[in-house]
Amino acid sequence: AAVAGGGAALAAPAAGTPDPNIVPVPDWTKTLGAPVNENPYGKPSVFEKDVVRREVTWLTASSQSSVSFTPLYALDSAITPNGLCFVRHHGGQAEIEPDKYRLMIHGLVDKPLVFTLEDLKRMPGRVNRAYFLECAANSGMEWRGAQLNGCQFTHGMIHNLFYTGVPLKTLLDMAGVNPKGKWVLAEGADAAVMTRSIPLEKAMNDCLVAFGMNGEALRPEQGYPVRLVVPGWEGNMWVKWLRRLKVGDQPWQQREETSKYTDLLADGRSRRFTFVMDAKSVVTSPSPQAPLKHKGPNVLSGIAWSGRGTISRVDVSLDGGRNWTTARIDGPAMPMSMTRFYLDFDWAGQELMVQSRAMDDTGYVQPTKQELRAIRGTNSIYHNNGIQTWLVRSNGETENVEVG
Amino acid sequence: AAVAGGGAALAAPAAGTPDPNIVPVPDWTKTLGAPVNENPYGKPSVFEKDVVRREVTWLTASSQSSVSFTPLYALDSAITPNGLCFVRHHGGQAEIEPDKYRLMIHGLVDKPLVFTLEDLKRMPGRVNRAYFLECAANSGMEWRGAQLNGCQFTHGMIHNLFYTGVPLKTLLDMAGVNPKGKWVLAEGADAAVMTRSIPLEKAMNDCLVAFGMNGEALRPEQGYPVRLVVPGWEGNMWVKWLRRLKVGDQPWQQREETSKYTDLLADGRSRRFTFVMDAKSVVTSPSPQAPLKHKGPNVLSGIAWSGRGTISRVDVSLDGGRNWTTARIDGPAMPMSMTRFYLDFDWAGQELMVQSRAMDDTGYVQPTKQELRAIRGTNSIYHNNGIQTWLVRSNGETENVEVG
Amino acid sequence: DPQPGKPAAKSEKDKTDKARQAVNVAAPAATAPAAAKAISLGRPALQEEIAAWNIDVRADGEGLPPGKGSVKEGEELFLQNCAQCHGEFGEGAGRWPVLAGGRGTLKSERPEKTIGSFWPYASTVYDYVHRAMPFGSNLSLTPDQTYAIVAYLLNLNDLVAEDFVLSKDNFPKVDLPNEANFYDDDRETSEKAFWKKNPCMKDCSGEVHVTARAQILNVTPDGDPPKGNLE
Amino acid sequence: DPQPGKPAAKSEKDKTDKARQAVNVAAPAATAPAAAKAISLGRPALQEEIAAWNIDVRADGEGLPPGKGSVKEGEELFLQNCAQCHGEFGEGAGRWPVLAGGRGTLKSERPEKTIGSFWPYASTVYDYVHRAMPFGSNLSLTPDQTYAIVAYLLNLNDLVAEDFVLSKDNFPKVDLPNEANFYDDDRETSEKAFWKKNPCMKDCSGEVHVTARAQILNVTPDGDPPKGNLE
Ligand code: HEC
Ligand code: HEC
Ligand SMILES: [Ca+2]
Ligand SMILES: [Ca+2]
Ligand SMILES: [Ca+2]
Ligand SMILES: [Ca+2]
Ligand SMILES: [Ca+2]
Ligand SMILES: [Ca+2]
Ligand SMILES: [Co+2]
Ligand SMILES: [Co+2]
Repeated sequence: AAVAGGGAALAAPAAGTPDPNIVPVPDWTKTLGAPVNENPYGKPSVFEKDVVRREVTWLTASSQSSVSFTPLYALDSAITPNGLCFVRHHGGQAEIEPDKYRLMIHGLVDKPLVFTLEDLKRMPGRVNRAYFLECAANSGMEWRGAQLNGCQFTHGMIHNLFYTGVPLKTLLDMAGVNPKGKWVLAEGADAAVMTRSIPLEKAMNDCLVAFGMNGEALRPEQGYPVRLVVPGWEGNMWVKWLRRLKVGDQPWQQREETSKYTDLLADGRSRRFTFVMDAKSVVTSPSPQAPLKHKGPNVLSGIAWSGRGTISRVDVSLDGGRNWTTARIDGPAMPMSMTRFYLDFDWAGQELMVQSRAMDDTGYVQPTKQELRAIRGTNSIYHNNGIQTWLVRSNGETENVEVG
Repeated sequence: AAVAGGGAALAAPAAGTPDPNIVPVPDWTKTLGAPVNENPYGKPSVFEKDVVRREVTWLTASSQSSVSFTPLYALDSAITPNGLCFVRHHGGQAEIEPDKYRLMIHGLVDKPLVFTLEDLKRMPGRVNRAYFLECAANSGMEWRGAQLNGCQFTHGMIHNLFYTGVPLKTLLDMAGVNPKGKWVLAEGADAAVMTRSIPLEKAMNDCLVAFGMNGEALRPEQGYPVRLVVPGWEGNMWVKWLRRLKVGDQPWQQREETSKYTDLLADGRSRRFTFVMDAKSVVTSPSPQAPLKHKGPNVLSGIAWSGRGTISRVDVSLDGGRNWTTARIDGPAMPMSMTRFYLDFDWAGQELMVQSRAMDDTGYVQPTKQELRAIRGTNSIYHNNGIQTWLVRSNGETENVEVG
Repeated sequence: DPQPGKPAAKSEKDKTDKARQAVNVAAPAATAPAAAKAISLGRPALQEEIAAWNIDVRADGEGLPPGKGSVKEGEELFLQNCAQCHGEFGEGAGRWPVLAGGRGTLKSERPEKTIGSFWPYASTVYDYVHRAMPFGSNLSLTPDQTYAIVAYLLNLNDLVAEDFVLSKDNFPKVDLPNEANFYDDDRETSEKAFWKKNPCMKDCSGEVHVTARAQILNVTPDGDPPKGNLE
Repeated sequence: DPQPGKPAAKSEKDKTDKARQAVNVAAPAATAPAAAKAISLGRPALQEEIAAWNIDVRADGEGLPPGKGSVKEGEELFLQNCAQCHGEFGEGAGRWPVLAGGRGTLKSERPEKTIGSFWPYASTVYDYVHRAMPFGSNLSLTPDQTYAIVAYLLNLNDLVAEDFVLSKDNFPKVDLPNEANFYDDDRETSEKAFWKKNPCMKDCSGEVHVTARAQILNVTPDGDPPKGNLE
């Protein structure tokens, strides 16, 4: 990568030679452009066509049980645009006609019920809430060492949206939960018939049955017409195409809470029901897909989140964790919602080892990868929230590394 | 429209006849769906294909100087999804290569400057802020009486986004504003070479030079790569494809602040520089494009906003303004940002005259159309923030009416 | 305080500051860097570059280039470049804008707002015609051509004689008749009634009747989705 | 207070409530209606409808349908329906999942997590195979077929003999070897060290060196945009 010297992105044109993008006046200022309704539903600029979700095809045997990652390196703000939310399916994308959608509640309840989509949309108490959804396997490929060269792949199984929906509590109260009820099984209508056991307490607390994201209907790949929202907890529990909720007195020990989403430790034992996503952060720019291009002023941009509450502080290190500076947190910091942070810095062209460290309002501090491995070993797959290091070379190229 | 009686959207199936959408299990639960990366950039469900921007072709002679409206009736939350933000062009959509983009600052400044897009993205102090953008002509067709049958057309020249950008003050400070400087001319690079004069005080206060919306790059129709953000003020001032900022000691009296965007009153005189958008609200559902379909529980949903500050309260009337109930305000109420409100109500099938009335934290109360007309007459075109009435008939059909 | 634009309490100074009357007074952006002048980004603009883009013309004539043009020349140019949309006499073809006439209609039911009847400054005609017209070929007129077309438009509006020649020099003398009828936003005083302490909540009016219905007009586009990129 | 999920102060009761150990304790949603039971939406679910969707099987055997199947029958069914992906002996073809073997590897560098080596409950095999397999034809196996396939998978994992017949009745007796090695989330105690008062800010370590580099592996997809709907 060629790095421009000095502060100016564009050197002043040679004396007396005006910039050809200013003189003469560009064509787009002299020619009528496209009409107002060329795209009744809009799409990004053609110049942004590489800002897309990407699959790592060697990860899985089938693209219908796979993942496509959010291009975090190209995004800003704390909101993820609907077109770029990462996608994880286990049996492909169910395509459900909204009029044929049904949600069933049964098990340890007084009155088993069936709801239509219209029923949900007519339910008193509709809310809108911003929450992050992170797959528990996010950064899972990095347990044994730096592996994928780009935050789209190392951290791109997260998105942050405003959800429109109804508190799950409302529906459970309508069915009347039996005092013996302690867990809820949530089940999807896709070909994986995805299931997860959720503690009743969480279900009654802040879970939502959601039909909207960022103002419009849920996208098909996010569970159209209805998904479960389980704030702060691992993404696999946010069952898409939600068809069934069953109340029981114990967890179901489903495949996604036994074979998967249990955390194998170095001693051969495994943690189960590790629901909450710990505080975590990553610098999205600079990063391998967003290298530094200029000496002088630069904006370091990143995201932080915690399933335990609100991000209270983020520190950034440019020297691999020896020294830290507290970053500027931008915008409203909402609980269990992604938070954007910035550090404005001047770059003289020296090598950088960029890290970020998130803290939440419970006092939790994002650990280093070494600290994590010391407790968990390297076989956990899930819940890798260790501090990420990007090595910025003097030519601006940026690489996923580990330091010690 | 057929209205389902009683509370249930779906009558319980005849005794012993299970719902055909439950028994047998639907195909989408037994057949693998589309792979995870079918759409590297996602799009809405095929079942939502009528949720699009719409043009009113008789409004203007050319679709390159026209408007396409946000389908508010189908949206929820306070955020507008990027694909559905209303579009207003005066010379079509400029298509600017980001590498060729230039921003010039000159006039009464110490150092006239030219910035590239990279310069702006490297600028210290990047922020993300949610603001509504309302065209001053929103509801302009309704001055003389109810005219268009749907909130997409009566109120659809508004959207609300998180903008990523740099405070305009940062750039002006770099250029060094001369003490005589009192106004800033903002100019676009489109074929309308759109211009507006902005008081320096506003420019130095909260305006942003924005390159992102809802997390991704600005959409082409919103000014890619750079637009001006002028919080709380009329949308025409939020110059798209921003190419030039000039500091001067008086306003420029450009066509968009003389021939247009001045408010003709009944006495033949006209107000000018009516920048701020007064508090306003509208019920988005029920509304003509979102009629009532069921008796029993229903959710009334609407939006409120004020260019003067934060929405503090919204009242709803179901009887044409005789009696009011305070609605439930949802989510974070941010200044100069759209706010969602709800009223859960039971409908017995009687005729309703639905209204909403917004209040902001300056104490401003949204006026009735009669109150507005008493002061301004009916020739103002702009700034029609009068209380909207929807007539819901006993068959659920909903119509744009006026009452007295 | 991370919330933008919170309205601050109003001081006396604010109230007397005319330019601020319509301004949503807010705390200065806390995020702007302290020593902003030290940021080494951007580069000096060259005079030639400024000249290429610096096209705005102000009401006091600032920005007008040297040049001149007569009503006669303007007529010819207008017929060639403008009349197909705006009509031979500025009366507007179809739904394209009307540019002349309309004097005395501003208080009527259907005001006709033209350069002659409504616009406050002739400078705006020069600025806008050069900037944005002809629609489809904007920025194509020379200064002399623009002076001539503006002269013709003034003549069409009965504001100058047929032998008038407009130039940078006599431009300041051209006044438009409606200029005095514009005044700065005064909503905070003229509409003070809209700041109400306790809006009525119960039995606020007598019986309410429908007085106007949009359906009768039947001008709303139908519900079919427009053709587009989703198909 | 419109903010969701604010963590509340921890009470003694909370601390002793096992199920809540990993729960982000939050104030009850203020928005839930007071008299929720009165909402007249939805309708009673019919028993037949519940039966059609109520397919989950629990570790204690709840949910198992009547039926049975032998290892022998299972072998045949597995070879027909499963082996093309999972291998004749559950060893996995290509990158498809491995289902058998791996005993004693859990503490190794490359653990092989199979039904025999890792899964805590046999009920999960029944539930999942019926629910989600064969991939592409899920929900197509009868109870007897499913019992048979589960029996075969247990046999492949050396957990039952070749003449074993699995049924609703003997299912509770089937224990998997790794069951005891699972325990509930204990991060709040075992990782208490991550709650730090004052993380180090200055001179926190000696010299720092790069110890691992992703580039060497070269397994990252290239930067080209995937083919898709934007072209
Ligand atoms: C192809 C049609 C077309 C042609 C040719 C055309 N115009 Fe226009 N004119 C328009 C449109 C459309 C607008 C309104 C543009 C907008 O505001 O979006 C307009 C607006 C104007 C206005 C402002 C009207 C107002 O009330 O604010 C003036 C003045 C004007 N044109 C003058 C001219 C002149 C002079 C020419 C020729 C040199 C010209 N036009 C050629 C279509 C045309
Ligand atoms: C076309 C390929 C294919 C066929 C045929 C197939 N499977 Fe699978 N199997 C998969 C895939 C892919 C997964 C992982 C699915 C996921 O989690 O997204 C899987 C997962 C499993 C698992 C869980 C593995 C684990 O470690 O969690 C079991 C058990 C299983 N299959 C058994 C079977 C049985 C029994 C059959 C036949 C009745 C079968 N499979 C047929 C592809 C296949
Ligand atoms: Ca790009
Ligand atoms: Ca629809
Ligand atoms: Ca042109
Ligand atoms: Ca004058
Ligand atoms: Ca199938
Ligand atoms: Ca057992
Ligand atoms: Co977990
Ligand atoms: Co105005």
